[in-house]
Amino acid sequence: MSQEIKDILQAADPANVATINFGPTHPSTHGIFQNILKVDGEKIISSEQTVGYIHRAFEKLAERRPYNQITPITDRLNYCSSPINNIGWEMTVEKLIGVDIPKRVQYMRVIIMELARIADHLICNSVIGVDAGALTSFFYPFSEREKIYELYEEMSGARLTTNMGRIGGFERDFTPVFHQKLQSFLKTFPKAFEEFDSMLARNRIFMDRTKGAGPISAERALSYSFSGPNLRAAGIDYDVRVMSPYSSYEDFDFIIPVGVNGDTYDRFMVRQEEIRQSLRIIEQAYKNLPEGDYKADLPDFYLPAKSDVYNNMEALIYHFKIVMGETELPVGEVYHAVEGGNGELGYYLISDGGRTPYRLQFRRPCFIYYQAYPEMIKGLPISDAVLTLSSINVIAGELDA
Amino acid sequence: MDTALLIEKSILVLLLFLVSLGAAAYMTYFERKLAAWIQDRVGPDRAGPFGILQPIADGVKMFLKEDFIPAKADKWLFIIGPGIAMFTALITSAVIPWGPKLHLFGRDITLQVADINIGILYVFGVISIGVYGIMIGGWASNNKYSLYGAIRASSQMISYELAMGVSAITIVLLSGSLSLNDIVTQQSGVWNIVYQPVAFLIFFICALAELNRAPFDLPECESELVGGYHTEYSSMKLGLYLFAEYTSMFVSSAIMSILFFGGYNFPGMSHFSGNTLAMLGIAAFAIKIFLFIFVIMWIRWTIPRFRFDQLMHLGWKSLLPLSLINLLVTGLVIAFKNGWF
Amino acid sequence: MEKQNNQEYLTAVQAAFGADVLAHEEAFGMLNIEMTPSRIHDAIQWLQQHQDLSVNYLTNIAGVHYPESVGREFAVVYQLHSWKNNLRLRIKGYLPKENLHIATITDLFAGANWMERETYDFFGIIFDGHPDLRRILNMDDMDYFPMRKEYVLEDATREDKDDRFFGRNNNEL
Amino acid sequence: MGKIEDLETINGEGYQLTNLDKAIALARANSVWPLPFATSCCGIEFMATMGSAYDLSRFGMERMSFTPRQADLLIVAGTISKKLGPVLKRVYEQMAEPKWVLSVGACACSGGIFDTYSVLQGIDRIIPVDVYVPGCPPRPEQIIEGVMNIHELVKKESNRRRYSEEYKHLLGTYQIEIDQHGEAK
Repeated sequence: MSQEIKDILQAADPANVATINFGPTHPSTHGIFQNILKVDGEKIISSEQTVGYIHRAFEKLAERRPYNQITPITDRLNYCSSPINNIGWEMTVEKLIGVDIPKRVQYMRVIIMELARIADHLICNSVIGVDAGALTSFFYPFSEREKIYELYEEMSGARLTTNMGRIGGFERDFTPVFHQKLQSFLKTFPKAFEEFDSMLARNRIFMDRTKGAGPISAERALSYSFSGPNLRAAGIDYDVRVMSPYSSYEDFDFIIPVGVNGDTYDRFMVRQEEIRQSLRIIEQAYKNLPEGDYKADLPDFYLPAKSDVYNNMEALIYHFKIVMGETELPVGEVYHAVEGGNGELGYYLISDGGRTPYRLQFRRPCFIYYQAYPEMIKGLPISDAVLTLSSINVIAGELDA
Repeated sequence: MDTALLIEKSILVLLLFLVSLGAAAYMTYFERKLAAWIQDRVGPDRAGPFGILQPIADGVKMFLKEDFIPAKADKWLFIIGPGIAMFTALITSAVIPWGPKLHLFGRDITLQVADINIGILYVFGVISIGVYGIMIGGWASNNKYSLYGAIRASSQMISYELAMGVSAITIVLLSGSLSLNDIVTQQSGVWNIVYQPVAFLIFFICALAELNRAPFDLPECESELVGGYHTEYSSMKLGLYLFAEYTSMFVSSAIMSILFFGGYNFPGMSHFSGNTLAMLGIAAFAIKIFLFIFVIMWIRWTIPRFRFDQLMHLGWKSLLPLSLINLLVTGLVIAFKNGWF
Repeated sequence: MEKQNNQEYLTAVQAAFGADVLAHEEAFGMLNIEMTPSRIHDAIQWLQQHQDLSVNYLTNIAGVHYPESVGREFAVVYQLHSWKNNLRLRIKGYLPKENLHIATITDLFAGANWMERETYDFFGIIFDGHPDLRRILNMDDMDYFPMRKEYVLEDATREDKDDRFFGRNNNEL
Repeated sequence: MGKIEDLETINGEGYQLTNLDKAIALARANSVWPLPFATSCCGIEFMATMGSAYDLSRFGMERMSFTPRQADLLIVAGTISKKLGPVLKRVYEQMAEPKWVLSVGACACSGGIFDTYSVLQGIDRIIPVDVYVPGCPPRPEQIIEGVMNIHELVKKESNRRRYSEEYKHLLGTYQIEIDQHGEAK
């Protein structure tokens, strides 16, 4: 906190303090959460958050559902990048049952997850633009996002909540149309993305607006257990993909962009650079995509093909066992983390061998770092609070579980 | 004052009123289409062919929407606010010379409601009343967001009127008259923009701020203040605010064309005379106005908005000194030319 | 390599806290240490400040309800991460249902604030010394702790669903 | 034709009035300003609907009113929890008549897959809904279809409906009272 801001805070006369209800349905919250701001003029003196407006009891729900039916719940955590959540959950179960996943599946997962990361960051950054007043910056990336949705549709049939992947692999292989669309995406996306980038990244007004808005120091970010782009914007290069690689991330060459001040501009730029790095990863993974099966040999967990179920006794038994949740599971506690759109998305699973998890806790990065928001906006104008909120990318579904 | 003049002026006033309102209504349509074009979309196209009935649909809907006055609002001020905004936006156009003299029914008709010799002063006077509409409306709503919008609007307008006024004075220095008609007539050769590019830039930026248009749309910025000063307004009261905004945009485009781009003058106008000249003059003026409106909208859909302190910073620390220096330089040059030293 | 690290951590913690380390196991490559609940705060503080062990990151805090194990019905699980050694560590404390008190670690990690509030909200575990222990996700006037096993998933007061038709019996659970 | 009595009664609508009604309804249908009450996943699909590929602006709906006073259509997209229910009801009450409600997504329609202690099982328990759009989340095409159904409703609606006893009764069933000015208390 600079001396200037400290002076302002001290000078605040209680008679001049106004209370503003910032949310739950304020246009800039993009989701539903409430901030009660105490302001002196335009300067924020303190704020109080209320969350839980779309609490949906994911963890309780997960205790009632067989493992393969939990994937749809994970979709709705961070719905901007649901495939990462799906695949993260599947990898947690795979870790519990201890299975080797074919290299091809791992590479396919990397491609899908990085596509999801691009989609996630595009939403966040375009919304920063909207909150800064540049409405057009929302429409360009959204046209590109539609192409990612089309790729999802090829893989799963759904656009947003994809329920993509199965325990042990994918529901289907990359289709010819997927190949074609991915190739054209890789060709056209960089140009469109740089167009978007040139709209904001070096725009004088945008830079003035975002620099110094909602800064957080590396120490505080660490103490608040930040993760993902927000932590990296503060200058710490912690990335689960590198720290504890999963799904063959160690095979790929990419850099972790870091910021310096942890302010809105750094967060924006870190996300922009991560999109470029994700593209690089996709290109590498796609170029080196190994031959092989699109699923692991895992009859206990992977549903057999429908035609087999009708004609083959063994397949029918497996089908029955999987659907009825009769599969035997190891007892144990697993923690598995993936680098979600917003940071370390962890699954802490306690299995008692039953058909449903005994306890499943989601480590939701949004929930953990959103508590730092009052500290980040203290002493700043309301306009900066708006930008800070959109730049830390709080996704209500992930926040409230 | 003879009866014919009275009739002539009445018709002119009525015409002007309708043109301003019609222009404002269709500017909303144009803005939506332009935004759609910039954003790679289609824009309104369901209401009538190409959606040209869209403004009418909006208008009818707003007229018949429930008229709502919040329980704790100051009722009278709440009603007066939009009225003031609309009134001031409309009466500014009274001093604008819309074209050369028209010769009809054996009379020379001046296409100007009132050629008062202090035209510029009148314009500034009226514009500075305009802010009261927003201030009163925002305050009377008894809503914090509205109040913030009102405060922002008033301080923004006061700050930018200074630089705007100073840059207009340079034009007055050049032409030696406060009458808008004189200023236009003097530009029949070279337009003022050639002598005063800096003053034009300052004036244009300030005009954006006065109009509450992006990047200076802080009084109503959606992402921070929900609706700003008109958060609590519904139905036609909101409609009046929106109308006022677009009408002011129309009028200030006209004023900018008059002060810097020769008003109804156009290159090669010496080849024409009489009513042809008048018609072409009106057309040239309309085209200039249209281009200004286009640029203003273009800016809105491209650039992010300022933060409040940055806005103040720009107004007081950059534009005002710059306009003062410009005024000083202009004054010195004119003094040298007149051989006062 | 990782295994050895786990062993080193365990040895160090055992050396420092001796009898307070009640049990330990290694599950899926991750070290689990069960400790006396009252000593967990000190242990985490010690781990955080230790030069070599340097456990600098709080991953999450989870509550677990074991209604059947008498005297240790509730568990509080702290998952920690040492970036220096890239090692994850789990510290557990079991609480009896009569005395759900444990010391807060908000003084060590600012991020623990909401994690503890969430655990309180779901399980009713009281973190002593927490600056603002209120419900966070649920409504303030909720009168039970929904993640405890005895409470049903659905709204218990709803009448449009007859549990018998869904093959369920609320009394059993 | 032939029902002269209707022209003279106070409650009936004459020929001119009916046509005026139609014109007004047509105008209203072409200028439905939405208030997006987007809470979760469906909100992102609603954003996609606003985007260039689907473009709600064709219907004159790109002017979003985040303040309830100016909105005609409340688009509830996403899960509404019990904690949020009162907020939603308040937003609905603050909207000026005539107003319509579009419930987007399984959660808003019925609670969806979240049959849990914290989720409101359908927003029609607290506010009246005009059109339901199923799906989890619905595709933008579905949302547009829902919007077009709203347009149809708006076109058919009589100008007098909002003053009728039936309407008051409908709101009464949701404990929303109207005073004589037609304002929700």
